[in-house]
Amino acid sequence: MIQAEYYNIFVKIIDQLAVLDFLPPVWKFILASVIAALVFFHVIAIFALVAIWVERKVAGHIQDRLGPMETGWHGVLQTLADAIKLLIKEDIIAGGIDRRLFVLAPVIVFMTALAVFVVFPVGENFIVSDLNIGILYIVAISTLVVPGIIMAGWSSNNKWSLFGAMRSAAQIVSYEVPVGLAIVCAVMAAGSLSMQTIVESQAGGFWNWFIFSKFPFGFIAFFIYFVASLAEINRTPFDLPEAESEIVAGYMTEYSGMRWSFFFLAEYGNMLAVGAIATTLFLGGWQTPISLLSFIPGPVWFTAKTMFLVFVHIWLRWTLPRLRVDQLMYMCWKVLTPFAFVSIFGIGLWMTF
Amino acid sequence: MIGKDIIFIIFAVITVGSAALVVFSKKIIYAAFSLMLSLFGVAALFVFLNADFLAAVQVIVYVGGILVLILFGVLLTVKISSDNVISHLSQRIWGSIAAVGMFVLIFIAITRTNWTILDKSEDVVYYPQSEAIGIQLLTNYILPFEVASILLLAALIGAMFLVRPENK
Amino acid sequence: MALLYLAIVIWLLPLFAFVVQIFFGNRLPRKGDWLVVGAMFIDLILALIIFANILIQYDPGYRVTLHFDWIVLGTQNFPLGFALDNVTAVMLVVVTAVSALVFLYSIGYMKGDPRYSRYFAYLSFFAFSMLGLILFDNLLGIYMCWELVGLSSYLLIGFWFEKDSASNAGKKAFITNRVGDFGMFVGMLIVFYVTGTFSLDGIEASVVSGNFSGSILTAAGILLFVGAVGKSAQFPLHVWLPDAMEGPTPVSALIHAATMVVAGVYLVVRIFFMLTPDSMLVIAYIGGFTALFAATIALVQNDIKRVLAYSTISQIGYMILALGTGAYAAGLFHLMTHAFFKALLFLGSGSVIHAVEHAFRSGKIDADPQDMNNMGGLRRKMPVTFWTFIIATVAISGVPFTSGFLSKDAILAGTLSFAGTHPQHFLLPFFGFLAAGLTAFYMFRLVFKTFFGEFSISKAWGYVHESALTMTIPLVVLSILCFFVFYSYSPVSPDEGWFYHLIEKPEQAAVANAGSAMLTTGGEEGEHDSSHSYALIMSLIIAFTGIIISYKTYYSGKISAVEWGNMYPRLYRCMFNKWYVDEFYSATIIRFTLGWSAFCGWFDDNIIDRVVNRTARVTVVISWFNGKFDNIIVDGLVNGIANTTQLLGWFTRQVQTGKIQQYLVGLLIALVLIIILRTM
Amino acid sequence: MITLEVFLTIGALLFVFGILAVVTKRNAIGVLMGVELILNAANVNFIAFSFFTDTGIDGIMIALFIFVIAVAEAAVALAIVLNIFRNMQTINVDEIDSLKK
Repeated sequence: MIQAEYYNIFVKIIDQLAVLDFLPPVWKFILASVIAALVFFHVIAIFALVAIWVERKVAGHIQDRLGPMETGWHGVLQTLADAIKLLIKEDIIAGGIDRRLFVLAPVIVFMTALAVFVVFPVGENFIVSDLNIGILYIVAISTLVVPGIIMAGWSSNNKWSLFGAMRSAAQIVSYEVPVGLAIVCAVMAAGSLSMQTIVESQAGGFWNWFIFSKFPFGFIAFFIYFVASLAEINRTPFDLPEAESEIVAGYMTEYSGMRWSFFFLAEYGNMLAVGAIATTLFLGGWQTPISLLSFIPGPVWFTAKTMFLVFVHIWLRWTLPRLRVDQLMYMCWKVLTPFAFVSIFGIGLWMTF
Repeated sequence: MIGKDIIFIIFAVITVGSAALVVFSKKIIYAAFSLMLSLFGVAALFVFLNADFLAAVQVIVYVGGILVLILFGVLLTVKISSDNVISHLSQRIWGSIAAVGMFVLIFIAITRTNWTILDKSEDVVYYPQSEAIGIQLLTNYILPFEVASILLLAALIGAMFLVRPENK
Repeated sequence: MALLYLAIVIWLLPLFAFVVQIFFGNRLPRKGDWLVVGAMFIDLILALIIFANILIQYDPGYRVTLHFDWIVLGTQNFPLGFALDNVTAVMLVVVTAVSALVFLYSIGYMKGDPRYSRYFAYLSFFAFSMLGLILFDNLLGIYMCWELVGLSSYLLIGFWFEKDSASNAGKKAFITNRVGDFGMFVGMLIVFYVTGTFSLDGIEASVVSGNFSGSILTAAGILLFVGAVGKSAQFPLHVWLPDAMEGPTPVSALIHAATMVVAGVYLVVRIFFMLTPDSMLVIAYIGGFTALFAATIALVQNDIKRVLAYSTISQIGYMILALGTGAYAAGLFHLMTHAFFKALLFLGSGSVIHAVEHAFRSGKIDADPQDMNNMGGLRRKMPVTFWTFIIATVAISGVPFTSGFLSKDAILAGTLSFAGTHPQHFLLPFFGFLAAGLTAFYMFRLVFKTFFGEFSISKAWGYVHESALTMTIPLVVLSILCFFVFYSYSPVSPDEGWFYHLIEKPEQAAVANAGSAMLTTGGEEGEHDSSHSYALIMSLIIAFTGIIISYKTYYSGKISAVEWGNMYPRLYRCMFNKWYVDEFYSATIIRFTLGWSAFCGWFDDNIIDRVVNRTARVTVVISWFNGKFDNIIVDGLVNGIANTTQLLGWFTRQVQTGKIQQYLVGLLIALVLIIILRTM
Repeated sequence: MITLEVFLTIGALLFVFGILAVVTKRNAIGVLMGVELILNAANVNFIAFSFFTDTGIDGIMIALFIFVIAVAEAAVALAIVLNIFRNMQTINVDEIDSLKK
């Protein structure tokens, strides 16, 4: 297989298990892929459990109240209780709904959130598959979410859902432009599309991270990526597609129970993914900020940086008001995109001279 | 290597099967989503041909771009309970005759031609293509590259001109 | 190498200031003048650092270059490159110093102008273009900056475009320059055709190797010089410069006296290595003639700025003359000294005009503030302006202990020694010496008419006052630079100074290859022989003669200028009307163009239209016959056929449904059938 | 199994289905989908040739340019479809027969 050339930590682990020697390599590969998928599914699920609790607590404290306090110590079990409630809820499919697409939509949306985890360089030797087109793969996979959302919105046979889906699709497609341009900045600076190479080219201290090393263009690119990625995953202040006060809950209106929780998981998976991408591209991935701290292993740094960015997401959600549609488009085309071009130009000059 | 063949056959069947669904589905929205699957399958086939960069671009451009455009077109022009999209019977019969005839001809051409094929033994060295593509784009293909960018600009302006509101 | 990068920083800083200024100028505090002026002063400091390094190294052969590919079209590569050598370093200091002072002066001069910020943006843009012109060591780069300089000059001349005369002057400057630029462009094409490169090093290599020689080299040299003629306002393309005085006075000082107009001289310096004896002669004669020609016009003008403009033309003629006779260093030296004292003269005149205009406006008097007849006695009200002006006048007149004396003397010595080796060219030193005397005369005429005597309109006298500090500081600084000590230890000879040590005459391979003894012994070497002392004494005599006559005429009144004018009325009128060059152009070129278009119009109206009308008449007659034939014979036939066709068409029309899909199916089936039939 | 002929056959099938979609769909957008399938068939062939024969990277480059053309075509075609919809209130190609006149 093509992937055999690439370093794959799960394949390596399975190769070392003598019990499985009877399997031909391809089956080992498939087994490794299944295990990887399961692992990351659980990573997302557990992250969502924790992040929802954190989000509620942070929201509470920002608004000067306590947040969930009843279930468990300081409400730690609250999300778990909610999750169990969602799992055992009745699966409602309303009349007039296009059943096939309605069922398929959450699967596609969640799949895209899961599939990007394949190329995240968690640590120096910890990556499922270091594709040589890594970052392009992420961009490609994350575009698949748009048909999924349109599918959900259309199949619900509900005008609020359709509006939400159209808004969401327009927003994601528009903001792909600044996201792509900001990614190009990092790719130019690293000279490679591979995630692991991008991280390795930022080695040697925090001043080599692209956010600082190509000052100020790296910082502009990071800022553009961060803002635009917020819009791409429909987080506040860009959460127009699911603006409760305007169009109920957007494309998720008709969903409930398990299917709704898939959308929800996808949202938290995307938060994690976006934070991880920003960490990889601009914050040096698993690299230590100063060599003094190099005894701390790479995965810890990676997780810490990602979690910090996720915390900023949550922080912003409870700080900023929602934008109007025209402000959203103005932001994308007249602010972020021109500045992204400026920073591409600047980094190009930097790399040339 | 049988495993690789199995995966290949799965993707080939997905590609061709959903292309067939594009043609035969009654609802235009199903056709659109089948098209998505077919395009995705083509991208997977590109991976088998050592064109992984192109596979990613295929997904970005077709699924993220063209398909979304088509979906928007569908949503903007067709009512949700859309009517039958298949044309008259005679048109279908004559069309099928033409298409089958074309396929038979092409298939005969494929099997009869004596292709000169490079030696593709099992241990082909795969190398990243993105760099080679970039170099080609800025050297041998610089003129087509520029022309393509002008074409895109022209198409952009043309499309905007076509859909702008009539009343000033 | 570090110095060269510094030089590139110098080049780019004004561009940065320009970009910021043009977009955000009006929103900055003080409308952004501090940004532009500050950038220029930083430039000046950087240029001085470079210059200090050059002085420390004290190496005549110093030269660093930086080359990079600019455009690659297939196999044809167009590289660009920068070079830093002693000439460049000196030019950098001259340009940045004059620019910085003029920028500072402009703050006071342009105060309250409605387009204040744009003015500074243009100034910055000009500085960027001029510095680029200096730094490129590539004809293509020089040409680009050449045009940019022309553009910024156009913008600044026509800065007060509400005035018809200003916008016309801008257009005139642009069009006249275009004539010269066309010559330069053709010259560049010749160079590129023969050598395949625009790089000066590459051209030099092929001149040295002898691949590029003979009459085509002469032609290329002269054509490139035509560009210099246009930009440096040499005869016969000098007509734009006096009109360019419609621009703001600081602009005149910066662009039309000190920097841009000497770009032509700089270009000749840059291409000096490829000049053949013949092209050098052309250059020398044009320069010499212009020096004298412009000086005669300056004698009788009354507009203070026009006198200075003609004086500029004349002085640039000197530089060109020096280069043409092979006195390479002398020409460059005069370029530098002239830049400072001519900028000072212009700024001083600007100060005067500013004060007089203010006085006239306050006194509600409608009079031309630039006319010297309306001035007089200003030395009592404007002491700083007066004393600095006097220093510059003394310098330009070639009085000892000034920079002008050093450089002018060197040029005259060069021409004299040239004529010594080539007696048939005796006219060249004659032009030079005569023009020197005239210069002294008209400059002191200007001073006497402006600063001495009584103010002509006493009603406004009370409003005259000295200019603001931002305007007087540059005057003082520039006047200090007019003294000889900055250039040489000896007040009589520049040989002692750093300048002659650093500026080395380039090898003239073409002259050597020509195998002729001509010109090879002229110029530099000659200055060491006796011609130097002759020139010194003669120029002293001539300068003082000019000054004394001027004194007698315009101060003590012993000689009446009016009488002189009446004695030779025709000569006076010729000189006053600038030898009718403008009139000559409008009588010949412009008249011809207008006449030709009028003729074309007439031809169109009368001949072509008549032919067309006649043809139409003939056609009408023929068609009448035709119509009869058509109606009776052809129609009968046609109707018969048509009916048949209609019947057939009714059948075939059933196929055309207007549905593309059906057409497509038909097309495909036909394609399949054709392939089957062909391969069966 | 993975041979040039297989890829060419897949390409031919995609092409034929594209042709079928173009000639049998009543909906203009369906026709557009058929066109996309045809372009993809061409791409599959180009890349298969680029991989199996000694033409180097040229097939991939041409495929890239086909992407560009496909994008331009889709944008303009959809604009035309929307315009037709606005003018005729239908995008049913059976009813759009102004070509007849």
